[in-house]
Amino acid sequence: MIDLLLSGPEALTPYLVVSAALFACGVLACATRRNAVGYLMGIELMLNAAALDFVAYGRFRTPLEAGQGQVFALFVVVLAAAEAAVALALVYSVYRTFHDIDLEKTTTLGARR
Amino acid sequence: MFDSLFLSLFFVVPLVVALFLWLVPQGRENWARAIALVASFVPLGMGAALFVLAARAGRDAFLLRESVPLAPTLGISWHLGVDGLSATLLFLSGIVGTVAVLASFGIKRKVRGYFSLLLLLFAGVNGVFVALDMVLFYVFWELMLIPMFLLIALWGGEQRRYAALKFFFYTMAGSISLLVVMLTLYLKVPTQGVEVSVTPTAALSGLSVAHDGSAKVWDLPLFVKDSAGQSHAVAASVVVKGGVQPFFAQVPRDFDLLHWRMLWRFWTTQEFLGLNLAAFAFLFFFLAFAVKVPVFPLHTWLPHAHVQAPTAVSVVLAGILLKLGVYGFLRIAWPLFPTVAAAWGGWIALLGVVAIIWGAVAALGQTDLKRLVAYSSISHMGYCLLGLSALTVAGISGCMIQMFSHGLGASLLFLLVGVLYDRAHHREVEGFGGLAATMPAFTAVFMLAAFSSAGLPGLSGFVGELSVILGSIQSHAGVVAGWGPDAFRWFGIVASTGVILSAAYLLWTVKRVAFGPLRHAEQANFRDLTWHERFSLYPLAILTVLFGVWPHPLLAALGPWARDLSLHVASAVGGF
Amino acid sequence: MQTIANLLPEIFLALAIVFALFLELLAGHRASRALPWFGVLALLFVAWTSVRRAVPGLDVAVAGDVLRPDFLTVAVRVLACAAGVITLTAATGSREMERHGRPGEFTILAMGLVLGAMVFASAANLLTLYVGLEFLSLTGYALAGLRVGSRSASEAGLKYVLFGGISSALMLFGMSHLFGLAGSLDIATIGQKLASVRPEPALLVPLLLVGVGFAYKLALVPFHFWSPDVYQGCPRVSAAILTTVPKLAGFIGLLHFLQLLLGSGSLLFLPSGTVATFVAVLAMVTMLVGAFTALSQSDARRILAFSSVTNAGVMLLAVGNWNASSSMAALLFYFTGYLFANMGAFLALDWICDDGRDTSLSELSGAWSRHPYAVLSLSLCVLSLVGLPPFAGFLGKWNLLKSVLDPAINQGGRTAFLWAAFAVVASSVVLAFAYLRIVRAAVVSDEESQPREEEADYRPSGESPWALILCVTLTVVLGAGWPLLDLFSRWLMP
Amino acid sequence: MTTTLLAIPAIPLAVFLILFLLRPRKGGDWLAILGMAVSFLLSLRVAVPVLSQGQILSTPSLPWLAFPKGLDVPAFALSLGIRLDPMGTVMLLIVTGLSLAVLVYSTWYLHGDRCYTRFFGHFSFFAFAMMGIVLSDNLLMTFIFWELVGVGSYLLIGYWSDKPAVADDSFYQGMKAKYATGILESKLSPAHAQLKAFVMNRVGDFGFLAGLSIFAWVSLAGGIQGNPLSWEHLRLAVASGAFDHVAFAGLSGTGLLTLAGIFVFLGAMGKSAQFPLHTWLPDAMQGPTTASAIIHAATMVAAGVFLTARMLPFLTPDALLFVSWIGAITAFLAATIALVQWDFKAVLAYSTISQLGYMMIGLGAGAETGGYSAGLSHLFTHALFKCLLFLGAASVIHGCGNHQDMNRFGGLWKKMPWTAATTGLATLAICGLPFFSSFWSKDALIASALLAAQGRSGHMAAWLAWGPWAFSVLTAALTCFYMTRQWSLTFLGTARDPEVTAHAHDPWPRAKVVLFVLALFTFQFVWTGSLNPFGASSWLDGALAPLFPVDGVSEALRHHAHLQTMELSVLMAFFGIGLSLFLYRKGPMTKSVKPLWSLFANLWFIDRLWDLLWVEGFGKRGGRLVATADLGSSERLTRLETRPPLSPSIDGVVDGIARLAGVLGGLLGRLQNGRSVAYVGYATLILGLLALFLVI
Repeated sequence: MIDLLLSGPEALTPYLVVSAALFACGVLACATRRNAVGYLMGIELMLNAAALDFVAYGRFRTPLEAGQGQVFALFVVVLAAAEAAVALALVYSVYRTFHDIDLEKTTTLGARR
Repeated sequence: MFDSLFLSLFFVVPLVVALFLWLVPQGRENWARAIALVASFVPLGMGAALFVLAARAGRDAFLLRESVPLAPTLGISWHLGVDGLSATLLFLSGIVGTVAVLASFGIKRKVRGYFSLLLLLFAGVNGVFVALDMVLFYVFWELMLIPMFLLIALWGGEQRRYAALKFFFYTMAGSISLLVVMLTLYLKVPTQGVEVSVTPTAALSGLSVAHDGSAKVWDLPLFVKDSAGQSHAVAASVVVKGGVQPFFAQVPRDFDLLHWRMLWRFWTTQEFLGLNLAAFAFLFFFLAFAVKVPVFPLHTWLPHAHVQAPTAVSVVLAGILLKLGVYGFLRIAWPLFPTVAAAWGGWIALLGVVAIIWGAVAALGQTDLKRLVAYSSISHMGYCLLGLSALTVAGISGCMIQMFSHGLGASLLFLLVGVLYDRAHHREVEGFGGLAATMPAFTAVFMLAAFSSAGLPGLSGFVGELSVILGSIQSHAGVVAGWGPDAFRWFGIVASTGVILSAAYLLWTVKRVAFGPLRHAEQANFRDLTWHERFSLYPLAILTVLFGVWPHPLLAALGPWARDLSLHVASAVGGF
Repeated sequence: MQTIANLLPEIFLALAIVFALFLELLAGHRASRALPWFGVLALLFVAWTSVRRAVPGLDVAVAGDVLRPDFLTVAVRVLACAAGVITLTAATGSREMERHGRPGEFTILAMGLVLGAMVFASAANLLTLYVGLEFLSLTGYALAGLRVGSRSASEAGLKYVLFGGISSALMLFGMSHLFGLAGSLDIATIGQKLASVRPEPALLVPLLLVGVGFAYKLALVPFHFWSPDVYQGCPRVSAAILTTVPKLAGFIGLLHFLQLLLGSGSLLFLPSGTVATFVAVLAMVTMLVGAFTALSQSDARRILAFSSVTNAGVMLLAVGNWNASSSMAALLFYFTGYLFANMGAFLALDWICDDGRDTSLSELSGAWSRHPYAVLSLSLCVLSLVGLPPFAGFLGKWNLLKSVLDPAINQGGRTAFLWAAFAVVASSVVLAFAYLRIVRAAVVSDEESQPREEEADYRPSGESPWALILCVTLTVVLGAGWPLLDLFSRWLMP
Repeated sequence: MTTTLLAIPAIPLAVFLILFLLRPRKGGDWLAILGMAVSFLLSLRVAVPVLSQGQILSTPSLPWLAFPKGLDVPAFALSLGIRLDPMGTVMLLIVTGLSLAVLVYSTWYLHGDRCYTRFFGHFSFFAFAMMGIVLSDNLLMTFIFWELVGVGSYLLIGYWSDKPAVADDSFYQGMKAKYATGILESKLSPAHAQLKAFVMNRVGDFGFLAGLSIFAWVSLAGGIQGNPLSWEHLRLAVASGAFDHVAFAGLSGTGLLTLAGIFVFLGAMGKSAQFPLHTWLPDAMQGPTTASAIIHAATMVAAGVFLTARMLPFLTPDALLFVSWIGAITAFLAATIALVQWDFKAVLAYSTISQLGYMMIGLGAGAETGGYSAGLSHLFTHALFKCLLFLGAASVIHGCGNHQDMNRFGGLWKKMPWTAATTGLATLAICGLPFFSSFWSKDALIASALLAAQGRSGHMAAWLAWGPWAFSVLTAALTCFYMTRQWSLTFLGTARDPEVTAHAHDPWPRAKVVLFVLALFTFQFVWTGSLNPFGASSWLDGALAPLFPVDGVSEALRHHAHLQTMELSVLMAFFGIGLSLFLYRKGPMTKSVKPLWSLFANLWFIDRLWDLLWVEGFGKRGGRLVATADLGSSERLTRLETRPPLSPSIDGVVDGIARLAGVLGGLLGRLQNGRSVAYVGYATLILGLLALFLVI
């Protein structure tokens, strides 16, 4: 698949590499962060990686006037913002009830341990 | 239209009344009792009428039968029918049901709920007995599960939860396998209908004559193929003679049990998951029904359920519910898969014999009266299995008669245990002794019931066991099953040792409970049977004597059916 | 114009939401009390419009290629609206809601959820798919967290958001590469492209990532972990809608996705049979894991959560043969039964626990003596979920198994579905055990228990148990609905 | 005629029903007597044509368990019907007559007893059932009434069912200490005795049932239409060689017939208390003595012999040998046990067993040796004198305040001359002295045994056939010994225990009449019709002849055998009587041959063995074992609600499976630990693995 993606205008390649890197960072962040906000940051990174992909593909893989990729990227940005808003609200309410936003400490539900 | 409406009453009446009972105002429990009693009279009356009709007709045709399409695209039809077998069992369930309601008058807690659940249970039972469509059958089959579970779990003894759960899961597992196999069979029937060869015996019970004199089986025209492959209609007379073979019919794809029975040869030609479809389906049906019977290794839920259930529920359980398993064998497993039934007959009969002996010996070892009676039930249902797998007319009718008489006998015994429990509030055999002096009427009925269960001639218990043993010793099923000609003769002889064991444990119990000097002083003032105990006990006792002295009606109603099945299987396996 | 006509329901709903927002903002507290009723009216109207539009032959009309409303979509619209109506009605009666919740916001969010479901279910384009997903998710997060000052609610919301965020991100990443591969956002086009390119296993990875999005919405194993915590933690009324509407959207969305993607019959080098097998295996795992895990749970809502995992697995089987109309009918009917039974169960729990106790089994004991009717309806719904006749659950399961087994038995090569069918029955036995623990706790235990003392001003709630009554009635009525189902399948038969 | 035949059993049944259902305060006794008298007269009426012209009366048999008409079923058509032939007639007369006598006697014996009327009801039921056996025209009907007779005996043994076990009685404890061990081992409570009687009978009946089924099978296979079990059809089946065309357990033809015959004979062994099933009879003495007189002496126990006689045509030589050996062993065993009994009734009980053994010997000798008629004749004569003996016993026991221990009797002849005289006559009769009934019948028996032995020489294992004869001769002496011992200890000498015998007295006149009438039948001429004790053949032989013409053996040979036997047995009789009179001339002797004594006194340990294997071993231990293997220990059963312990039982296995599911659920539940990080970890891990799998 890699070669399939990297085939075509070589200008596309760096974008893909960057976005892949971003995505990896995001996954890592989610995997390592115990802090809710850090976690959300990771998600944002992944979203942005995807958005970057869309733009790049939109530029190099489709006729420019179609602009599907770019539009999609805009949607991503907007929705990411909305999601972040809701998420932060919830983080805040967790903070109000637990006085903490450490994911390990803010859990009461789940099987008895 | 009349037939299906009339037959629907069997379960509609209890169902409606069961719902209606919730409306009975708080504190008017007696209304609930009365209503339930009246409601239980309806199926009893209808069942008795049908039984009389069946006994007088003495043929293996359906007395009433009608199929109203319910969901054609799904192959479901409102197909109800009553023949000798169903009529007898409906009669039994009517009797036992009424008796159970009478015996429940002592219930004090949550009366309305109790009776409505009881009626719900009857609705399910009667529905199973009249349903000829597999889906209806299954729905009614499942309908019994929850009421029974709640009746045990809510009104039961101190360990009711365990018992109820055990009952639930055995039954659930059984019905689940029922679900699987029924869907499989249905889907195996090609949509555009399949050509099947109809053995005359299979046709015998469904043969009707179209206006042009041609033969129809269950409303499907019969035809034969000539050498050129052209099909021609057959005259009914030819079929009766069993002349030209084979007959063909276009069987539509639906859940109709009678159609499925015509497909018995088709099943054997199919494969499923690398198994022969007939074998697979028979196995699953057998498991599903064996749980209810209960067949030997699957029986352990029964003692728990009986011990924990309130008296009336035990009565229903032993009196009717156990019969449903055997009914399933008779109505579905054996007719649909005669070849498999014959081929596995040896093992099944062995299970029956083991159950007879095991149950009886286990009963010898019990100290709890109810558990003792439960094991006697297991032992007695063993006879049903043996007679059924013997595949002789005597054996099969013996199996059915045994069902009926065990229904009466076991109900009697459980009621009697209940009588004791009401007075002493325990069921330990050793906790009684010498009640004969204080409770003569009780003792008389107790002895009657014990003797009947012990297979005393002149009481109904004997008839079934006798013809099962006769049938098993006459049977050639051993040859087909590959167990040699002697197998079933030995089974018969071993089974007849049951008369020793049953006499031993039952009369020993009678002795310990009723005879000898009074063992517990406080029992000197036990009162003899109360009026509603008498009302529930005496009818059963009378019927026990009646059908013991004069079993002919039973055979008249059931014999033809047995003959049909026997011939069906015989011709399927190419004769014994 | 036809296009617009086909989207009328969505449009109406969107307008209604906006209007409700304004109401919420402008008119104060009193209005927000009335808002649920407004929502009910709006949803009823939307349902009515969509039914009115649902004439056979409608499904050819394509709305600018991004939405593809067909009869399934109509069904989704109606069912989603029904779920919304039920939830909102319940919300007006729920004591938890009136003490800790915010009826107005609840209404708006619920309507948003319904709208999201409509969009997601009829999406024919990656963009709409994603938008719909986010719509569903965002409203869902909010609904989950919508209980002021409650630890469990906010924790539930947070867990939901974290899990949802990850999965939607994964899905999006997958989408981006699909877009890159096919150079188009239209799912059908992507399908054709993928069928044409040189086969290579790695090409499946983006698809897998997109699948994650669905898996998370449907709470399929291994993406089910969030569901028990969320359902247990969030307000009970929210749970009622969260367990149903997103799943509905998810299933129909997935169905459409597969239909469009595999319209050409094969995916890359894979024959559609292989995909089906994969689905069957996934379904099997989901069912069994859900059922067995339910055994060890000690909270009614967690048990229900795992049961919904199991049920999702069962329904996934129907998705497994996506272009058989019979299995679509089966899926819809099953879901209808599941929807009412499940909502009924949660609403009944809401009613039983309205004196501030939680839904752990120990707390449920003796509920019979306090709320006999609520417990009765709880039991009925639960029995329907077990799949016992004469309830809707049984009919649904029966019909679904039939439609799944039919191709498996009559066309070869789908043995996986046979085993999956066995898994269905096995899991329903196991699940029945878990359910019985609820019934046992609520019904069988004798001890007469009184409402909590600390709830001094205890006043039995359910001035409007109509939602519950509706659910139970439908559960029972649909159970006897053979002719109905017959009609249904006749209607769907091409 | 049909109505008459039907009326004979119907009347006692009606009496029973009336007494059972209506429970009249008084007058029940006379109702029963009246009913019995009527059926006695009716039986006399039907007896005339049968015995004089030797014609056979029968009623059309009505279907009992038969298929409706019009169904061509090769199945079974079981029916009930009456068939009266000479031997049945004589038996019928004896049953009705003796029942009448005993009923009359009981009005005195049970006078004022608590449940006086019930006795007459149950008695009528018993009589009805007994007549059923006698009148039945097929094997199944015989079986049916066979069981009902068992019930009748069950009811009558348990007449005083609330009495405690006699063994608990302090008096008997004392006796036990005083005399040899085990003498009173088997003094069960009536309740226990009735149970034991019925179950032991069932052991035999199991064989009866199986044999019956085999016969039914074969005769159906032989193409018999109608009732396969009626006597004619059975004869037909055997004659037509139906047995040669079927096989079972490697047997066919004669072998199979033997097997079936022995199976049926098992039933007879049960009812007629043949070794090893005899142990129930002595315990059955717990019932009222008058009931014992009719049931356990005269009629019911004879039913086994009657059945064997009925089955005689179907019994092969081998089966007959088996029969006669069983009879011989029983006769000898019981006689030896009777030697050492101190209980008045026990002696009679064992003598009954021994005499029944005699009859079996006779039947075993086969028809052509005259054994058939001899066996039956002995059955009839024995019925009367044994009934008389029991009634005498009743009088003695009643007189001695319900004491039965002969040690405490003595010198009673002064106090109860009637009883002493009649009992004495009966004793002489049983001893088989000339001019007394048994002299004729028993000698005919022994003679036929001798003839059979001679006739069999040449067969394989011919020597086996001599055993029964030898035993029968030996037992003759023993019989005389213990009967004389009993009579002399009771009536001769001086009162050894005054307070027991103080108030002894003869019964009421009506009872005396009964004793007197019965005493008449102890004389031979009543039976043979001639005063000459030798030779003259009885009218009975004539009556029974048509069934089995006695032609197998030449007249000379038979005469010779009879003479030999007479000399021998008279010798034996005098020896036995003399010895016992000598030994017991002054009361019970104190020293004895210890080992033999204790062997006999312990009933050859047969009862003990049954108890050990059957009651304790199988019944109690086995029962408990199986119960545990099924549901687990009783301890488990008490803890069902709270995690019952897993036990190695069927039920335990089921629980184990459920437990496994629970464990699996627990493990999966662990994953659900509430840590969102972990959740995401699991999910992405699995996803990653899947993706990896796809890429590579």
